[in-house]
Amino acid sequence: MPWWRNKEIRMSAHHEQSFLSKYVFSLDHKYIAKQYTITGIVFAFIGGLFAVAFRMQLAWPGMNIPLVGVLDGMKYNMLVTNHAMIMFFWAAMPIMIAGLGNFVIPLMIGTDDMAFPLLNMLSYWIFFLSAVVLVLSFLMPGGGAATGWTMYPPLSATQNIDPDAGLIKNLFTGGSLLILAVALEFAAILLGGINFLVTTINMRAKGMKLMDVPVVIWMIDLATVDFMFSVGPLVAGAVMLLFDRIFNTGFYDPARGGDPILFQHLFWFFGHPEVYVVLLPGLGIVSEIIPTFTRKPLFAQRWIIIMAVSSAFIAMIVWAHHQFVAGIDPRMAEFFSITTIIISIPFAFIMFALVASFFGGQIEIKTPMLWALGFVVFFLVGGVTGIYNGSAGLDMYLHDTYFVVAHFHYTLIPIVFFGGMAGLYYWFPKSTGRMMNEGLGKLHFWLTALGLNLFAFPLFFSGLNGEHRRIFDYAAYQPMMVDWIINIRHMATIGAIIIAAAQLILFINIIMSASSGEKAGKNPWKANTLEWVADSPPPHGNFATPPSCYRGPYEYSNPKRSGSDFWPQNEQ
Amino acid sequence: MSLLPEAYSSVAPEIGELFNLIFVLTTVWGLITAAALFYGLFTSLKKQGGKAKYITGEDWAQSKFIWIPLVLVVLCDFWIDVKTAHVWSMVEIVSEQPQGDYDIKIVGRQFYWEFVYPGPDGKLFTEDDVSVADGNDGELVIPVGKVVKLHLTSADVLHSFFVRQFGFKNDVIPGRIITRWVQATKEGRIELTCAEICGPNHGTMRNWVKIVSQEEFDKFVKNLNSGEVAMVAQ
Amino acid sequence: MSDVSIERVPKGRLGVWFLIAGELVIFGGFIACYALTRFEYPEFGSNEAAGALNLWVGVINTLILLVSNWTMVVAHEAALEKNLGKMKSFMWGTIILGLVFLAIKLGYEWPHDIAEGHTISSAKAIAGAEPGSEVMKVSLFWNYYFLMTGFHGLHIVVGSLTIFGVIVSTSKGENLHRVELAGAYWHLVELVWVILFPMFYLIK
Amino acid sequence: MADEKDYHGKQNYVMILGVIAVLLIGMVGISISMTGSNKVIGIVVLAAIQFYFVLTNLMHLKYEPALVNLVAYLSVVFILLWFFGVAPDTIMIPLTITQ
Repeated sequence: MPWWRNKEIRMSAHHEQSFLSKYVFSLDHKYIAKQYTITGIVFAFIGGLFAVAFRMQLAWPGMNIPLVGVLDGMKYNMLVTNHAMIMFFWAAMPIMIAGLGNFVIPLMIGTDDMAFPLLNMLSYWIFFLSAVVLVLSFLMPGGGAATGWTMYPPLSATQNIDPDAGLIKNLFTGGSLLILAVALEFAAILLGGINFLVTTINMRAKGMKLMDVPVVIWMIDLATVDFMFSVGPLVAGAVMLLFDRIFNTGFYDPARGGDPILFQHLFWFFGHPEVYVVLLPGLGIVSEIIPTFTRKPLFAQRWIIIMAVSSAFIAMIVWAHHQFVAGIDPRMAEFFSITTIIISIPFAFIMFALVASFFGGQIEIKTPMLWALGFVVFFLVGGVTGIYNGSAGLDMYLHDTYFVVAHFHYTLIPIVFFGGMAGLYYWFPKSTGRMMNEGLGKLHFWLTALGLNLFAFPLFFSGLNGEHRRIFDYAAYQPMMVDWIINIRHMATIGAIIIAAAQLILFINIIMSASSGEKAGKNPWKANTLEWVADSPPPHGNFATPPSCYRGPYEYSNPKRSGSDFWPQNEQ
Repeated sequence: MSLLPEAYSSVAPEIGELFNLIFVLTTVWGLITAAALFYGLFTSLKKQGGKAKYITGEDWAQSKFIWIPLVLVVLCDFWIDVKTAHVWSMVEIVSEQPQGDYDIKIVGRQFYWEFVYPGPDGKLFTEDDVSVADGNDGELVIPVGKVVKLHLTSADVLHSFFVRQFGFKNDVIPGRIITRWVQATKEGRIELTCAEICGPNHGTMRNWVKIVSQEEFDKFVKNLNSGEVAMVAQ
Repeated sequence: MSDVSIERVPKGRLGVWFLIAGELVIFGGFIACYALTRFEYPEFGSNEAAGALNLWVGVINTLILLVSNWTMVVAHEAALEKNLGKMKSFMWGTIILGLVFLAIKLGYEWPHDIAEGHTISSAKAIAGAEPGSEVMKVSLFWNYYFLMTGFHGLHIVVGSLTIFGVIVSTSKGENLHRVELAGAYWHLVELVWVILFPMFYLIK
Repeated sequence: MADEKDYHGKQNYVMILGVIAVLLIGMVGISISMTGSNKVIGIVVLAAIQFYFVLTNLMHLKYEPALVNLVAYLSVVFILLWFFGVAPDTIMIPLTITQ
């Protein structure tokens, strides 16, 4: 039988692996996690450069931007579209779901690998294929898709399309290939998600009850469930959009009885849960880190999980708040406005609980904790500004203005960037066996935080003044050319540049620490969860002897425990 | 000073009130949470030989500190919901819209706005409608103080009819006619923009709304019907 | 570290059920879109659209698919009895019936429709037609018809390949549980068809 | 899988298929004889029963634990949610074409 079928061979730490089967077509969840994360970081950098490019165009219209040249409307739209696409589907998803999940789930539930290692490898290589298709889509005649990341038809169904050109020629256009790439990416994450859920349900260490499962794994699995149940309509809608492009069908063409609004519903039924798909793992990371560095239990852990479950469900019935002004039925809009405001309740609870976790602790602000604090503070800003957009009556005015841009950058950057960085600095010792440099890490944090606020906060005000999105040159709009708004554009651009530049520190830090950082023991942070029982880096097969679990993950400073202030899950 | 632009329509002040309500509530809550966070952070930093308290937050004595604020948050949400429903239904729900004094059809096109006024018969959606497109004196002219029904539609892709000072926007969608209403409260010349990405020249798709007195408006309509404004072919 | 969870679900079965749920949502998206459009346009029931489909061929195809599902469950029972010969022959029967279904759909129905000028790329059919006219809506019906039956056919191909893979991998009598997993996927095809068939053939 | 054998009870598949076939014939009969909305309703109801039968009996959902049932039915529930969320503004708004 093939070698991967044989659990004994697969899991024995000593069996010989060829270079290919160890690093390229690896079945080991840790290597697959690294593959996903590195791919994600590379694409995040590309997307970030796109953002810097069009921010420079906004601040200094008509300037000759390095590597891109002078932008026109088409190129600008293309950069905006693909910035969002890359950041969501090729940076946030692989890092927050696939990379994080693949690394922590088997380690934290004390098992040797994923339930279906082959499926896991397949998932990564499908994802890689999707990334290749994405890059191809930039090189097509007429350039990449320039329809906004929401791909609203009829524009997206007709751009760069010649109805008489035939299937192949229309398939090899930016828009079609982008849709194809997104569909492939969904397939990859779906396979990975099945793997996560089965692993968590079936392969937990002996004695680990559901409430002993660390919150981060709850969050990742909830995110996966949301993804699995919401992605279907968009896959259907994307196929229909692709057919509109290559087969000249009329699903979204009003002249033929099709309906553009249909696509918006298909898109946002996925598109809104998608936000929670990346948000929940970020919250999970933070709720791992805060107990570790405050040395006290997570406040109301059980209720945090319950609230997360309820928010994951409510997230499925708020999608149309992205369409308040899209001409949907006003009565439905009122319903969706109410559900949207309701969803603030579970997240208010979780934020309060995280804050309450600080009180009476022994807080040690190491780099991961610093990033976690950044997450909590800045996500607070993003969270409260969500109310403005959730209220239909006000969204009539704010929709598609820079207020929305500022809002979702204040949510997504803390979630994906700060949360992800917290996780990176927290689990880097486990995955490489070496500590990261504290000083560089803190510098990285402060520069990024400065960049974020310089970039996003002023945009609230220009947005409130009615500055609308996706305009590549405001020269035509006299009310938008007053001095203070121009200054805001400059500030935002400088902030974006600072964020991009600050990441060089991260690269230096990773390379330095991975090669010559100080050795990390098994448990550098004195944490409870099971991954710290394994060696760092964990060998192939993770644990010498399968650990068994005796208590919840956050038993810090438990008076019953004499001696140390932490009580690993696997100790009697 | 208000963060929102000057109000030119009867609904804009209502939207401004809604904004102020949400602004106050969210700012207060955000500040309270942040203050609590930093207080908790700085009062419980690591001390030599200190020991953290073992607080699980499972029993009421501890968890009331977040349950009670949560209930208050729910009340605030309810407040916002009520106010939102009021503003929203006033602007959007057709059955609650006031009677219109004048009808104008607005067609979004790549990349300009076309305004269709009723012809001599004074009714819209008839043969003799007069179409005024961008280019030749193509501004949207409406009378001050009158309820004007805007019938929004598109000829090609999605656009979005957005006048900042009116306080609302609405996508214009091919295949549908969406009716909104506006009652201008003062005369002036304000900007009309497209707020939904509609192609490469989306950035240049703009026009003006000219709010004029009733007399001027009547004159304008007379010119239209006498054909002094060039008709634009379909 | 057992492969069986506290809920006593083997991991393979759990994975297949998650996969089925995902597939159901995708098909559900198509079906919901079609249903919404169908309710909007009575034209879909006209003799040019749904009326033009050959009801009886559809019925025959449905019965074929039904029988193929029966052979699959019998194969599963045989697998439980470790009766390899019976199991294998019935799985082959399933594959063959699936291919017959495809042959009828691709070999007879589609060419027949296309010969009548109903193609997925409706450029010819709607040439010069009035926007929003009946011709246009009829062409939209055919877009949906070819899209969804094609997607369903794709799943029949995948299911057949899966069953073939199971036949190969169970040839020596090991991992027999895969028979039921492949079966569950095959029943998904039937599950979708019991919705597609009335939608296209019966509601005229 | 050790517990594979005692996982399912025996069931009479011929009868199940008979039921589905009868429902099929019923649907065809309705579509030929009836007209208008009762036709649609009747067909939809019968199709739903068929759907349920295939799901529970052929796919052995009735032997699966609550978790699997939840997963299977949630997918249907969410699609219905989507359908009824969208229905008001696709069905009830007539399309008018502007050239």
